[in-house]
Amino acid sequence: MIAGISIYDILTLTSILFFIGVYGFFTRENLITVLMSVELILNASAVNFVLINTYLYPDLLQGAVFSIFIIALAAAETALAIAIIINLYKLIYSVEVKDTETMKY
Amino acid sequence: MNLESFLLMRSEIGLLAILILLIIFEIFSNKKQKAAVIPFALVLLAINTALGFLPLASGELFGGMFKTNALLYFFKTTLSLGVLILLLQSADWLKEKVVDENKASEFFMLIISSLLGTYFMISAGDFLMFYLGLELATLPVAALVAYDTYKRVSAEGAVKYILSSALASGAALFGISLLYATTGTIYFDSMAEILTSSNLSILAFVFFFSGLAFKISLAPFHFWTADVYEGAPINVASYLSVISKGAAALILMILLFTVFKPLIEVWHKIIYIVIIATMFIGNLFAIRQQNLKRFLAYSSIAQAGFILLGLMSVDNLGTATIVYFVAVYIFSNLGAFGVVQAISSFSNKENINDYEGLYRTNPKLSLLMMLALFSLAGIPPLAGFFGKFFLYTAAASQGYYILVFIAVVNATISLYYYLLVVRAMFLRQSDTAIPYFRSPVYMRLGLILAAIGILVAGVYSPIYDYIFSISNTFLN
Amino acid sequence: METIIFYILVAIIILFAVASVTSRKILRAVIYLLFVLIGIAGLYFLVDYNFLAAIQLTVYGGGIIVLFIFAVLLIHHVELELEKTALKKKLIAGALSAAGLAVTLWAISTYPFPVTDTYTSIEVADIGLLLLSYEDGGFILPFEVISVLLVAVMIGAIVIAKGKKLTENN
Amino acid sequence: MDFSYTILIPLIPLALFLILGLFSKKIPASISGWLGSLGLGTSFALSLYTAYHYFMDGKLEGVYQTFIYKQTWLVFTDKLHIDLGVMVDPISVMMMVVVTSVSFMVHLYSRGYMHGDDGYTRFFSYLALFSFSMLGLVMATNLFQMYIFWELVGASSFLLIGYYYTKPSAVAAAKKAFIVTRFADLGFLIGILLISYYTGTFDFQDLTSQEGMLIAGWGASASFMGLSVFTWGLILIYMGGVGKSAMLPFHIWLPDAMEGPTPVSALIHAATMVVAGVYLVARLFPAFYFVDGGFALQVVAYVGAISSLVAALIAITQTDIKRILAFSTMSQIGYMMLALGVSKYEGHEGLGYMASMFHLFTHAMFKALLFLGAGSVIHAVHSNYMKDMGSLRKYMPITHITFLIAALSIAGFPGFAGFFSKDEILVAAFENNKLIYYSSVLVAGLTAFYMFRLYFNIFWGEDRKYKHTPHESPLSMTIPLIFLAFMSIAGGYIPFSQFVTADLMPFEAHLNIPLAAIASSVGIIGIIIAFIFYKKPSELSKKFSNAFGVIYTFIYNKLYFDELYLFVTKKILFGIVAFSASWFDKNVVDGSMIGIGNVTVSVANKIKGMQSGKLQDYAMSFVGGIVVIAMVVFYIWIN
Amino acid sequence: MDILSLFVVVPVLIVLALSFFAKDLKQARLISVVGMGIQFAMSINLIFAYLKERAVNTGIMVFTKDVVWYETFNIHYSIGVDAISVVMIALTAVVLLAGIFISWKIDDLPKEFFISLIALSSGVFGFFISTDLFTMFVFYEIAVIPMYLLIGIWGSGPKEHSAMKLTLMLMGASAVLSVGILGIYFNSNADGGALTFNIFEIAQVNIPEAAQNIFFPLTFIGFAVIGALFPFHTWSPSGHASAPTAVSMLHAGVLMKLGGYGVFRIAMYLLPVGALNWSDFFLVLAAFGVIYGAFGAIMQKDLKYVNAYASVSHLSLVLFALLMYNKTAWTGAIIQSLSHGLLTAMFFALIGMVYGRTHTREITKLGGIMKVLPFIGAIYVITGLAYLGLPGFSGFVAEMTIFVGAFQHPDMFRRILTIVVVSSIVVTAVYILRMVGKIMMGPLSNEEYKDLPKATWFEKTGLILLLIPVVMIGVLPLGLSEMLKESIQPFLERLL
Repeated sequence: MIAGISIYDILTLTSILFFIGVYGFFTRENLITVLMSVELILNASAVNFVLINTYLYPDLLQGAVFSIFIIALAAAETALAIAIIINLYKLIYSVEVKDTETMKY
Repeated sequence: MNLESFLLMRSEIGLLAILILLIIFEIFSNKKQKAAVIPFALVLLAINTALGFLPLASGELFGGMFKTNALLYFFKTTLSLGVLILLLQSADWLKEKVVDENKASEFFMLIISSLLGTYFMISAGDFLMFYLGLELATLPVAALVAYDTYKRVSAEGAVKYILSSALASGAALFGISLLYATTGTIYFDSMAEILTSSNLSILAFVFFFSGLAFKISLAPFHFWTADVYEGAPINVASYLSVISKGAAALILMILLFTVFKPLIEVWHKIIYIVIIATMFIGNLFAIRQQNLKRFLAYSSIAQAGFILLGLMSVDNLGTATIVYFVAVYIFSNLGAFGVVQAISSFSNKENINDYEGLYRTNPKLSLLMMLALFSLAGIPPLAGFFGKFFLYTAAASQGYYILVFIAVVNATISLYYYLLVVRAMFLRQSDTAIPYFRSPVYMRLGLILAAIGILVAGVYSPIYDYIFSISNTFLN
Repeated sequence: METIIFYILVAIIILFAVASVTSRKILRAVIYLLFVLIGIAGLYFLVDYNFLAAIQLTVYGGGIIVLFIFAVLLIHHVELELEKTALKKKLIAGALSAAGLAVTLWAISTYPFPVTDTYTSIEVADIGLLLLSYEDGGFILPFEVISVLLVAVMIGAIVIAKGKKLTENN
Repeated sequence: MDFSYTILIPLIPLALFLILGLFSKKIPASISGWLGSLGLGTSFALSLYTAYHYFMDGKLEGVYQTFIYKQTWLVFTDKLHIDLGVMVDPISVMMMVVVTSVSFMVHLYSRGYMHGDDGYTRFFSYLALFSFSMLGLVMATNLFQMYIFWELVGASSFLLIGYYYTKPSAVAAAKKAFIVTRFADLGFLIGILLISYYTGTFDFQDLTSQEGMLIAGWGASASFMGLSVFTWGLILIYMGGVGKSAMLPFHIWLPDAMEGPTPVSALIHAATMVVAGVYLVARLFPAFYFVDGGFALQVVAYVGAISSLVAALIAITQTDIKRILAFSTMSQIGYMMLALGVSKYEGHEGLGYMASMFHLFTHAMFKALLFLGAGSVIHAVHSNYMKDMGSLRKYMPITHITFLIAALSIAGFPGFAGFFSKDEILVAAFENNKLIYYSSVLVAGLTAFYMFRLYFNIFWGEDRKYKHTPHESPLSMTIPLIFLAFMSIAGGYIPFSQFVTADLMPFEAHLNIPLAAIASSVGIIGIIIAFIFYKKPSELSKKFSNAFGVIYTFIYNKLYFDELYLFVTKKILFGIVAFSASWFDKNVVDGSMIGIGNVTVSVANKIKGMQSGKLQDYAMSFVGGIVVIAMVVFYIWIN
Repeated sequence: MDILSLFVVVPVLIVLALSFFAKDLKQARLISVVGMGIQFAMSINLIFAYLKERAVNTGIMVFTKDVVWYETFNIHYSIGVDAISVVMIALTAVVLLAGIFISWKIDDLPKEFFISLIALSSGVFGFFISTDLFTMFVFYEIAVIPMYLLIGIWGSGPKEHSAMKLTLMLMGASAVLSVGILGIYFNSNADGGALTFNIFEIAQVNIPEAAQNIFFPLTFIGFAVIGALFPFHTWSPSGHASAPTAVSMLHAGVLMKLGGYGVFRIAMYLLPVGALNWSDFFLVLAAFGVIYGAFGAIMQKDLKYVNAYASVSHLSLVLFALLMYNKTAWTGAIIQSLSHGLLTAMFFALIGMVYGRTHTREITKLGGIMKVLPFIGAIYVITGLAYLGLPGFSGFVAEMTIFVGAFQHPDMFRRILTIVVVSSIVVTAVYILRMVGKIMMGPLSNEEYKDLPKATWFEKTGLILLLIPVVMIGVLPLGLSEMLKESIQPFLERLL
């Protein structure tokens, strides 16, 4: 509970964060930066869980625990994604988004 | 909690055991013994699948985080059987291409762990388990998509898959967090009681739905499908199209029928639109494909639209028809992918043009391919016909005749492109036809199993009747 | 006081988030991301979820960001500038994100959240117990699952990494 | 009295047809000709016996009785069913005699005429088929049976006209004959449907009975354009008769039908099949007479009169001897029609009816004779055209004499059969319709003229330079000629009014001397003119025809009927209707079906850009999908 | 095994025998001809068995059997026959046997050819014996789909396109049909019973009129497309033109009859009110189709196209008669189905024989064939005459029954339509005679045709097999028509 801050403010913040991540995902030209945008998206949800838990349903710790798992998962996902991106780099020496367009239509 | 109730997780424990055994095998085997992992893993999985035919009680574990019942158990067994067939079909590819690179056992581990994730996902009793299951089902597959490490398309496909699925799971997660905000619980059962229709819960549902729609490849969340299937090794594409799609469809159905039942008015409308969009998009794109993997990708998108028809009937009928169709679909698609796999590993050819004159050189493979495609198209007496017809029945039972009409129109369009492949194989003659070859024994076994499924699952009615009889186990 | 800190944190999070997704210098973007993550950890501290904040800092700051930096270093020179994104793409992306945000905010603002005054701070021990409890409300099963997941992902990452460097193809 | 044996009369030819048709390859020509002749001879003998039997004993209280033997063949509704059977009454007995006698003669004749032909056996099987069908027609017990055999005679006519099937003109003629009569039969069929719908029966007895629905109830029936539907039905039925009997305007097939072998022309297109229309009207005479005040009968009369006049005029100008005979046939059938048309029902009033039947009988004999004689001539000179003939009397005495007898008979020369029957017709016309009477007298003169034009041109005139010297035909061909010549004289002395009358009661008919004198003098004038023009080669006829100029050409070209029909069928039906139907089908109907497919494929090609291969586009559509769905749902939700 | 199921089982067994034992053409055709001979004998036996059974059994269907298939949907494998099915089965057996004789010399993939043909036939037989909507639909689709391979592999001309068009249009129609069937199914409990697919149980129920009005056109069109209803007939000309001989025979001869049969057995029987409400509309389409098909046939250059359009015309007549709701017209419709089936099969067989020898089907290029091929020529002329409705052949009986029946309708509009339809007999005569006259008669068009091989014994056998029933029906129709009428009665009662 943060004094003077309502749940609406919190949710607004996380929504903004989420959509900044989305925006980044849309616009970044580099696969690694795209992945970074995903981190923002995941974080938005993590914050949501924690603060909703605190603000609205403090009796049970479901939200908080959930966010722990999210963090762990984000780490795993990132690791794998980076491995895959590096794998691509090994093949084409590029991690540009526009170089992943050989398959289409 | 005693051992007996713990054994409710028998399927999962089995898979976990296989996983551990595989790791042990990998650690203690020398380079020459690596190839033995193929029969080893297959036997293990076969045993696990066979165990799946033993009955199992229903119940909950871990405070409701894990649920099992006859339907889920049946479904898991079906998935296990599907994976077994798929692995049989991949054995040849593994032997020739993967063992040399010393990553055959990893292939099995990844597949098994993904299957385990699938199990946990459909057995989940809360959103956390669901989410973890989803990710466990997804992430190893991303690695598998990139398995052809020397192929650019494979790497590209993996990138697209992992990033798209990250976005999708992010969106789903955001949706779950909003659901949590409106209900204060992550348990399905309690959420079903609390959830009411409100702007936020609807929005949360849409976010959440998009994550699952991504897995099932529903339009407009389907775009990754074709590229990833094309890039991935064939068996991985096959896995994506049958196992992960089927499981996602099942859990979507379970969630819609239980947790989101209060929102039924809303999601019926959403599903209605999505079905139409998915079928048309899948079919229209499939028409002009040349690469068979891509072709089957779009075909599987269209099929996903059909699966959703069953959702229009929120009762036993809908459940049973979806489960039945997914089971049938698994066999049909495995048949089709299996043939593509067999031919590709012999000749490296994956285009429809390359199949011209195939019947005259490889009649049995062509025949199986035709059966599989006709089953997908819904031609009797193959299983797919029954599956589709029952789905129409489910939708029609709620009066959605226009939707059924659109579906049958799409079934006709789909017949067109399936016939294009049949045309290439049977009608055309070619001097450069793929010469006769004899598939290895695993492949043949895999194909035969799929063929049996295609031929028997429809005409032999007890299968459906059994599914129907167990299909109310999660509905109240 | 808390309000002010909160707003400062909000400012940090949003500004650096925006910077992180717009900066054309890749390493800087990573660092901006780190600031965002730290800001979020600050939020956790603010609501007394210290344990979470710690995890946030260690896993994210210590793990993920380092991973990113390694990746960047492996692939690029530190000073490498990214290509400029086309304006049209930016506009479309911006419009779409804004529309999504608008819908989300509207939906949130119309929802009557209950106001609760109860407040409980949590201890690390509580979370630990929860994670290992197999009773109602326990999280032992997810805990096990995520361990499998981590193993699987690890295997996956290794397998991909150990693919031969092929020079003959592509 | 039992007449059930009459069923054998048609069945013998049927059996012949089956034997000869199925084993046409196996049976040698020498046998098949004899077999056919024998069979028809038996039928002929049976018919004669039947006639004797019936006309002697068939009366009950002075009225000829009708004997019917039938079997249900097909049931349509409770009331409507087709029976097959035989009906023995005066006209059917008479027709049996006509058909079997001419058929028998033609069989005998063909043995010589067709000698050495490839399809000898086939020919005889067709003849047998025709005889069977024709006998079935005349013995029909009901309208539908008649229609069945009506179609069968059409088909056998088709086969026989197209007998020389490698000759394109023969094939064309056969097709034309079939299609034109088929079109007329359409009227027949619709007429049957109409009549049977309102009366609930096909049966001749019910239809012609005074108490029957048709005659007793026409006044109460629905009407259409001022006429009772029954009248329409009868007119439509008559349309079938018009087609078969080659009346205007459906006569165009008859001249072309001469492409068939000459014996066929004699049998089918002179003596028997073409009079089916007359027979049909006679069969339904009470209905024609009573319904709607005999309106339909008026139609019959005028169609007959006009046809007979037009045909006679055309006959004058033709040069192909068989065509001349064909137009002559048409003209004479017109005579029979008009006789029926002017007839009344009871007693002496029904003179026209009797006369028509009488003329039918005598005409069958002399016209068959004319055709067979012409066949004999053609056989000798291998040409159909008068310009290739002349002075044949020297070479073919028997043919010459018999032909002369027939010509005199048809010209109505006193004492010959045609004189008597024609006289009765003229009397009937005179008593009932003066206009028709005058036209008939004119036709009588024209007939005499063109017949003798023909006669003189063939047997007199210039001696042509024949490649092979013509010689008299063999005995097999001359015997029938002699028999028919005999009949062409003797036939006139049969007291027909004792046998065949409209109301089935015999009456006394007397020669009307003044009218007979007028008619025969007109005929003799015609003969004399022909004598002057054609006895010796002269330019007179040419000058004469030139004097008529356009009119001559117009008539010579048969009033351009063929061209008109050709225009309607080729240009309008084929060129416009059928062509546009097939165009429409290919381009519009099929085009739209294929179009659906093409549109689908082109849409598929248009939207391929959606799958751009760009990861971020996919992401945008992903998020866009969420936003759009959410907005749509909220829109629905808010409303 | 009951007498009816054997009709499905025997073809399946033959297919299996063919796929396992047949090595070459000789073995394949031997197995097929023996198998289909058995089937033919069974069908003859069925006729007599039926007559015998009918004397003691007054049910609508006899030889009924009912096995639960899908319990939850109440789907049964329920079978039974009445006179209509019996004659259709006999027709199928005859045409099929003749077709196998005609295909005696098929050289490309013979085994597969016979397998596809016989597999198709099992669908047809199954369709005719089913009394369960679902089972019927299953068999219907089984009967349609092998056509794609049959035309596509063994056809001629633009075979791929034709095969695709045919398959898609027919399967599209069956898709529409499936909606209709579902509509019927879900309204089959209107009177409070259980949902059922059983035709005779549904017939006890009064489906609400609103539902009937929606589902009748779907069901009707679904079936009528295969019955060549204008404007959905265009698959037929190109499909038939491209198909190999035996397939054209079977398709035009038997498969297209499924349409009329389905309309009769399902659309009209189960949705009588809808049928009455829609009858005028479809009647006009059918009547138009009769005339239109006939005119379409006139201008065709390809013999098979002529015959295909002729089939459109003749089968529209079947639909026309069915829409008249009159016992006589219905009897006529069924006889017409039979008659057209036999005659069109003969025509296709003959065209195939001519084509096989001259390698052309262009009317303009052929001429005087009768001179060199007397047997084929003679049968061709006979078939032509029978086709245009000459008495003594089945066509006449059928057409007259239809015309008389249709004309009995008290409604003026329908009688006028009947007259319009009747006039098609003239157009039929025109195109038939044009075709016969041009190709069989006249001078020989090409000197090369002088030495064409004469008809072989198997060709003769095939033709005679078909000709015999044509003549039998034509000469002695009474037994057949009475037998049919008896079976039609219950269906008629439902409508009136």
